[in-house]
Amino acid sequence: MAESFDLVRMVGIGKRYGGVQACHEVDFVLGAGEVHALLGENGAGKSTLMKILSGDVTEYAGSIAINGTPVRFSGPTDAQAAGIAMIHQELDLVPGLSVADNIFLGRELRTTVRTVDRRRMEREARELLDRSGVSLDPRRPVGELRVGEQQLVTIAKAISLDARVLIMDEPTSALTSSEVERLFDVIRELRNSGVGIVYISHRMEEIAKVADRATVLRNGKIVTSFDPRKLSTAEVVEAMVGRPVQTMFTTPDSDTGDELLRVENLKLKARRPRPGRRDPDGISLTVRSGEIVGLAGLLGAGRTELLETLYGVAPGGTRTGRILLQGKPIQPRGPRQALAQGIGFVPEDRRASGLVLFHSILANTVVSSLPSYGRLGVIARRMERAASTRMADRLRLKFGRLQDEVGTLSGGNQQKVVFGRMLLTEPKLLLLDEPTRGVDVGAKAEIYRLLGELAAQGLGVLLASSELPELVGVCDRVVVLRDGRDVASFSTADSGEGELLAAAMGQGAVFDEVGGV
Amino acid sequence: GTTSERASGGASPGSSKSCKGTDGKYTIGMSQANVAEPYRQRMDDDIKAAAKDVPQFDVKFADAAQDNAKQVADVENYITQQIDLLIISPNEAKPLTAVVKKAYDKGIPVIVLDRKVEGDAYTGFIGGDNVQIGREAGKYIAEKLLPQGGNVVELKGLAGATPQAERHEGFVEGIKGNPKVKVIASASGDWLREKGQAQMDALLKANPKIDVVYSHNDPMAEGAYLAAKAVGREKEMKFTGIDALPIPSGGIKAVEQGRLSATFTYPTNGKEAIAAAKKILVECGTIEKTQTLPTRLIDASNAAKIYAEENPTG
Amino acid sequence: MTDVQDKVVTTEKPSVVATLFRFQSVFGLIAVFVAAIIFSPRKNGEILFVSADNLANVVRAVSEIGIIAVGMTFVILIGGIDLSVGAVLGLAAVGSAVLMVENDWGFLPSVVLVLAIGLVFGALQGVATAMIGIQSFIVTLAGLQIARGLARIWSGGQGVAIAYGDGPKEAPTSFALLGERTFGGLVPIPVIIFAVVAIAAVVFLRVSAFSRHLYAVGGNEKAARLSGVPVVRVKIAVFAICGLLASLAGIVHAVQLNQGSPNDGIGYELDAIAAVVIGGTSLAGGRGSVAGTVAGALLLGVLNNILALNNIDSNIQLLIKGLVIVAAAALQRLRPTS
Amino acid sequence: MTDVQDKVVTTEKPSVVATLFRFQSVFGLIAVFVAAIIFSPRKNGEILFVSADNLANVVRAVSEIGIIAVGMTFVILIGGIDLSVGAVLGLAAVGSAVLMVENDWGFLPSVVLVLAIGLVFGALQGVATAMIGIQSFIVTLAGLQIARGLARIWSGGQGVAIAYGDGPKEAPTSFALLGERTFGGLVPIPVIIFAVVAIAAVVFLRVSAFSRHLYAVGGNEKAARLSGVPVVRVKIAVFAICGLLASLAGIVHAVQLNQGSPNDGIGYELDAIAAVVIGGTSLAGGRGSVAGTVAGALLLGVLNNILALNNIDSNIQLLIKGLVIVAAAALQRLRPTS
Ligand SMILES: Nc1ncnc2c1ncn2[C@@H]1O[C@H](COP(=O)(O)OP(=O)(O)OP(=O)(O)O)[C@@H](O)[C@H]1O
Ligand SMILES: Nc1ncnc2c1ncn2[C@@H]1O[C@H](COP(=O)(O)OP(=O)(O)OP(=O)(O)O)[C@@H](O)[C@H]1O
Ligand SMILES: [Mg+2]
Ligand SMILES: [Mg+2]
Repeated sequence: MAESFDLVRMVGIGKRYGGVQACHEVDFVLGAGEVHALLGENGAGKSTLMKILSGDVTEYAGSIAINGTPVRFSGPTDAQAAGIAMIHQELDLVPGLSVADNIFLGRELRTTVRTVDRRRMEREARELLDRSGVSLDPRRPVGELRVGEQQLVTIAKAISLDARVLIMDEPTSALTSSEVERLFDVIRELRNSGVGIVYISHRMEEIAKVADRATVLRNGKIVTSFDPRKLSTAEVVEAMVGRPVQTMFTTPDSDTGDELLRVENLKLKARRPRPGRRDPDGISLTVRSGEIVGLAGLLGAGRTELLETLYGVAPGGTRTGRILLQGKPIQPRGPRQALAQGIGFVPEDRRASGLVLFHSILANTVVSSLPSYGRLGVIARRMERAASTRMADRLRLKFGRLQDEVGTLSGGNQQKVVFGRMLLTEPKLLLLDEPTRGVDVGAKAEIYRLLGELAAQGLGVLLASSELPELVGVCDRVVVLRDGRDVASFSTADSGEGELLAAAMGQGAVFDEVGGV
Repeated sequence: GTTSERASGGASPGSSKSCKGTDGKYTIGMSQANVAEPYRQRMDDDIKAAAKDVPQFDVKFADAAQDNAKQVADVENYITQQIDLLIISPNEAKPLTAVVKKAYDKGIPVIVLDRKVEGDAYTGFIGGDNVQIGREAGKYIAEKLLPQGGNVVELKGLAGATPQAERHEGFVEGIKGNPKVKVIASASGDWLREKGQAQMDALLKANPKIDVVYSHNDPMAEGAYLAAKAVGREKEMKFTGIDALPIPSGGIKAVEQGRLSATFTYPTNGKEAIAAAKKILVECGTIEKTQTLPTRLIDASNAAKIYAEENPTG
Repeated sequence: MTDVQDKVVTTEKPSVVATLFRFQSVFGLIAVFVAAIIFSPRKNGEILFVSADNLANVVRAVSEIGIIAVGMTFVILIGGIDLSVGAVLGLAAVGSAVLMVENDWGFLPSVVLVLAIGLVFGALQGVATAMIGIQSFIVTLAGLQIARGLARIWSGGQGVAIAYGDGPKEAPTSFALLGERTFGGLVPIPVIIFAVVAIAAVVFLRVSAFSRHLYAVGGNEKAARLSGVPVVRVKIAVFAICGLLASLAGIVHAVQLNQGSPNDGIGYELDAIAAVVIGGTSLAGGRGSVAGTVAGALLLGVLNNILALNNIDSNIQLLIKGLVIVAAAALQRLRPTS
Repeated sequence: MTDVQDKVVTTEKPSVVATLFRFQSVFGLIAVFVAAIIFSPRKNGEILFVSADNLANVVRAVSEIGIIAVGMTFVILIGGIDLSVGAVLGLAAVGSAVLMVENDWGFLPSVVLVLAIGLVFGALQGVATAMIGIQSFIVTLAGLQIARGLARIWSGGQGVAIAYGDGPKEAPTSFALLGERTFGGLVPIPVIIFAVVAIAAVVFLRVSAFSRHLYAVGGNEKAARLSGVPVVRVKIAVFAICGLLASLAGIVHAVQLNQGSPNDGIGYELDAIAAVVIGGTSLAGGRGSVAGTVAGALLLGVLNNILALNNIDSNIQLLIKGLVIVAAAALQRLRPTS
């Protein structure tokens, strides 16, 4: 490892948002050739601190020095000029522009006559993407890409900046393990060439793998700094949360009941196929009441599309095969019908598809269950508040007042609001798509605990996740999808992450067309 | 306009009440329907110019922008301001009748210009006669331009506007005398120059032989001329308009410069309105209930002379 | 329209400032009102602007725009826009006149049919927006032309005068009542209709489940749909309500002007939108209030009135009104937000 | 408003269907064109609609709206809207006439000043939108009134006639050339101006870095800012371009009609927006093309022409135009996207 000197030195950084102290007296040092993990619960101030460093947030207290020179950026462009690049947590890409245009946005490559050199941009974009391990056509519009693919584009974009300091704010939240491995290779390469990297993630297992040093933030203050390779995950988690977290994953006993959902050879042929979409192409599986069934697969395996099809929000087309709910065949037509039948759905992207960020916590929690709080279309405010308060207590939601805008909550707490909304509809079957993306370990543990509780009460859960430890830890059974087909089914009691991954990648997997138990 | 069944509303505002003689100071409110029409803008300008010569008068202007409701509000605001006399050029008759009566009943003398309101709750009306103008235009075309007969196209004003209907009606009467004059097509140019041009583009295309274009106003006639000129056919036909505004972009100049064969004055009555106001307020006299001003034919022979007469300063 | 938006407000303690800003459209109104008093012409010591019948005139003059603007608020709250309201007003004015005068229909059937036409017209625009997915700007731009064309055809192109009486070709005198004044000849009935509509809308938005759906659709349509909100139905209903209210305004218009003309209401859509936006409703949808819209409409009414009372030249009026609209909108931007 | 666009091509396997849909605004145009041929009146066996001079007329008639619509496309691409273009056209028409006729300025200084006025007016609206953050709908609604007021004041309320010659109170004959026809008297100069503007815009959007920034601002403003795109500058520039083009259209208007009137261009903004949207540009910003806009403008022009050639009643014309606009917009929705 290269000799460390203070590539970045942040001293006494403070930032307030109204009544929230996002950062307080934070000192942070990053050396060249160092991978520095930044840890902390949702809302701890990690992103804020890094937005200050990358010139996104320009009003703050304290001082920053790069290589010993004090700097004060007036915008992201300044920071980029000083060699600082950031991969933002929320994927900030322009949907209408191509991958190549997005990568070079703001610093387009020019020809000798100052026009945009499209061909060179495309070539260089392809090289960058290859380097981060995806083969994407650089001419495709970003709006058509999957969340995970978009994340890879943002990574390629950040790498292309040839920065001395690279900030990665949850770069892997939508990636599966094979893409994560490729990313780590890139990170190691960059580290060896002397780049300083800040790595933010809620996936504890990744920290020990890539980070040289880790700093933990809690409530905007630094609590500790350590060498992650010397601490166990449990100790790291305790440092973050401030108390020991006993069981990360619930180990539900397979005390399952009757068959709740049965999917038989489900196929969807979209009327207007969209490139990159992987509609179900022969999926069979079952979920019993009280059972949590996982959906595993690589990026683009078709997990999201399966859940969307079951909830009735997939694009129009011809559906073949059978879907039975409690033994009766159903034709999913849309959210209203699904909710009426007792099927709830928590979408993958809570900001885009889950919440009205500028509406209150209250309004967001009750929107799916409004008719139950009054009659004749008039809402009884007391009932509504009571229901919302009940749900907030049950989920241990961290919030100020129910009238606060949901957008001011931390990511994990926002996720709980979407979750709680579905619970208020009292579903029999919950379809969860990456429900813990970007959620901190403490909140994850609570969500798992809650899933366990609900399952014990007879709820069935179909849980799509890219995090193998989560699938293995939380589910009773995991169905592996590949290319829109179910290719394997494991009981978590006797299989591990390795086998899941192998099946997902199609290496020596057991071919089990029937799926079911 | 029609006359309503209602009995005339009480005593007419005595000139005795509003008249304070030569020593008085008078605020006159002029409620204009829409200054976006050149004719009505000229009416305002004429009133302004005429009022300059009456030192006792202070004239205020309001523009209703073609909205009846706005014009009602304008008149109400004048009532609130307790003006001494109201001049109104109504956007439409019926909607303004009630508020004009309200002003009149409050003792404010009312001079109605161009378009009548219903009933007789006003002091005097001064206007032109659109049917008469249409008739004159028809006769001119039938007798002077096309004594041997020929094909006429008619460019109408905005569908639904009263002058449009009347200028059409009069025209039909006017050409009756010469059965060889045929109206082969008509189109609506909404009073606008560019609309007249666009409609004429199509009419020229669809009709290989056109002898005269009868346009309900000068701007549309000018537009039609431009359209014909664009395809090199402006010499094949004659153009007539109506309004004859004595302004540089008006019809008199167009006749003088040879683009239009003739146009017919539609008097703005601005001068006459101020004269009437002076009679009522300053001279404590009475005015005729209805004063209809005749139209005048403007052709190459008299255009320059009349333009100069109407614009004494420039 | 993605012009900057106020995304997230921190609300730990709702400061006095924040509370003030919640009502800032009312403050704009008060500011203009005070300015109106100061700049009002006086006659014999009386401030003309605040005289009872002038104030009654001000409110009467805004009642039609106000009624339309309430419906427009709904449409804008779901992130749409309705450019057809002025034309629908014209259609309804023509309809009232033709049915009662030319067809000798009674008061009730005429009014019901006219309201139903507005409702259906609005609903059809809602269908085109919600089900076919055409942007409402375009749907209602086309709707504007269609409604205007229908009004012209129905009326024969001419304004249809309304005379009252029991004879043939006369409208029932009960209809004339809508144009009268009450409470000692001071409060025009149109003002009362506007007030009733506004209060009903405020209460409706406060207590109904439907209103939650409406705000949700405007806030994040995708999220609303996934949450089980009947998005299509909400949209259709909102456009239908807006059409209904435009129709109601058309009836009020006809009775106030004693005629129904196919050219009634030209350009009213822009006034209504201005009232809504000055009232603090975001064109991006999802936030705003009817109370703000009412304040916005009154602000515009007071402004028009004071400019007219001072006989400001109509061209200068255009400049002043443009600047005040920008200033009022800029005031909205002063909210304490990120 | 999530229509996906022809800006970027999907290249996994560009299916025939996808390729067809890329050009669907052109297909709408072709459909209307074919319909026009079918319904065209004939004289002596000649199909009047397709005669050379009729087609030249069609294009000449849309050239002003077309020039404006190109600028409008830019504004809509960044997620804004510009309602002031019609009024700016009027202001520019008045300006050209007053400067050259009343002030006896030369051709070049007049044109330069008029274009500069449009540019500055647009830029100021851009400043209000980008720097104060007022929604562009409101800024330009106010701008409309202000420009109209200025035009009225500048012209004294009346149209200013343009006579050509070398004497005083006459415009230079060089100016008249702009209204002429060339290529054997067939192609009007305004058409050539429109074509040059459109081609320049298409090329500009294709090759310039600025165009990437423009799409980015409209597609995801925050992403654009974080990538170092000068968002404020882009917005101001776009409104300035739109004002400049509206001004240019005003000059063309004045020369075609031999006068500059303060009432020129009323309602043109809606025609221009219709052309843009029919051309497939999303009002939500970030997606669309100038080529589509040109097709949209021509579609509207052909439609107007064929209705006029057939002497369709003007009220029925309103209905037909409304329905065709909806149909053309609905066609946009058929694309294979969500
Ligand atoms: N724009 C903003 N306006 C108001 N409050 C904000 C804003 N951005 C962040 N905050 C608040 O600042 C605090 C720190 O937020 P930050 O995004 O830095 O947390 P984080 O550590 O990145 O959390 P996560 O792990 O969920 O990403 C939170 O309480 C958050 O609500
Ligand atoms: N071409 C496309 N255009 C628009 N949206 C698309 C397209 N392809 C995929 N999507 C959307 O992307 C989402 C699926 O991508 P997602 O990011 O969920 O993939 P993933 O979770 O990595 O893989 P999986 O398919 O296994 O869930 C869905 O919401 C789908 O509607
Ligand atoms: Mg964060
Ligand atoms: Mg997924």
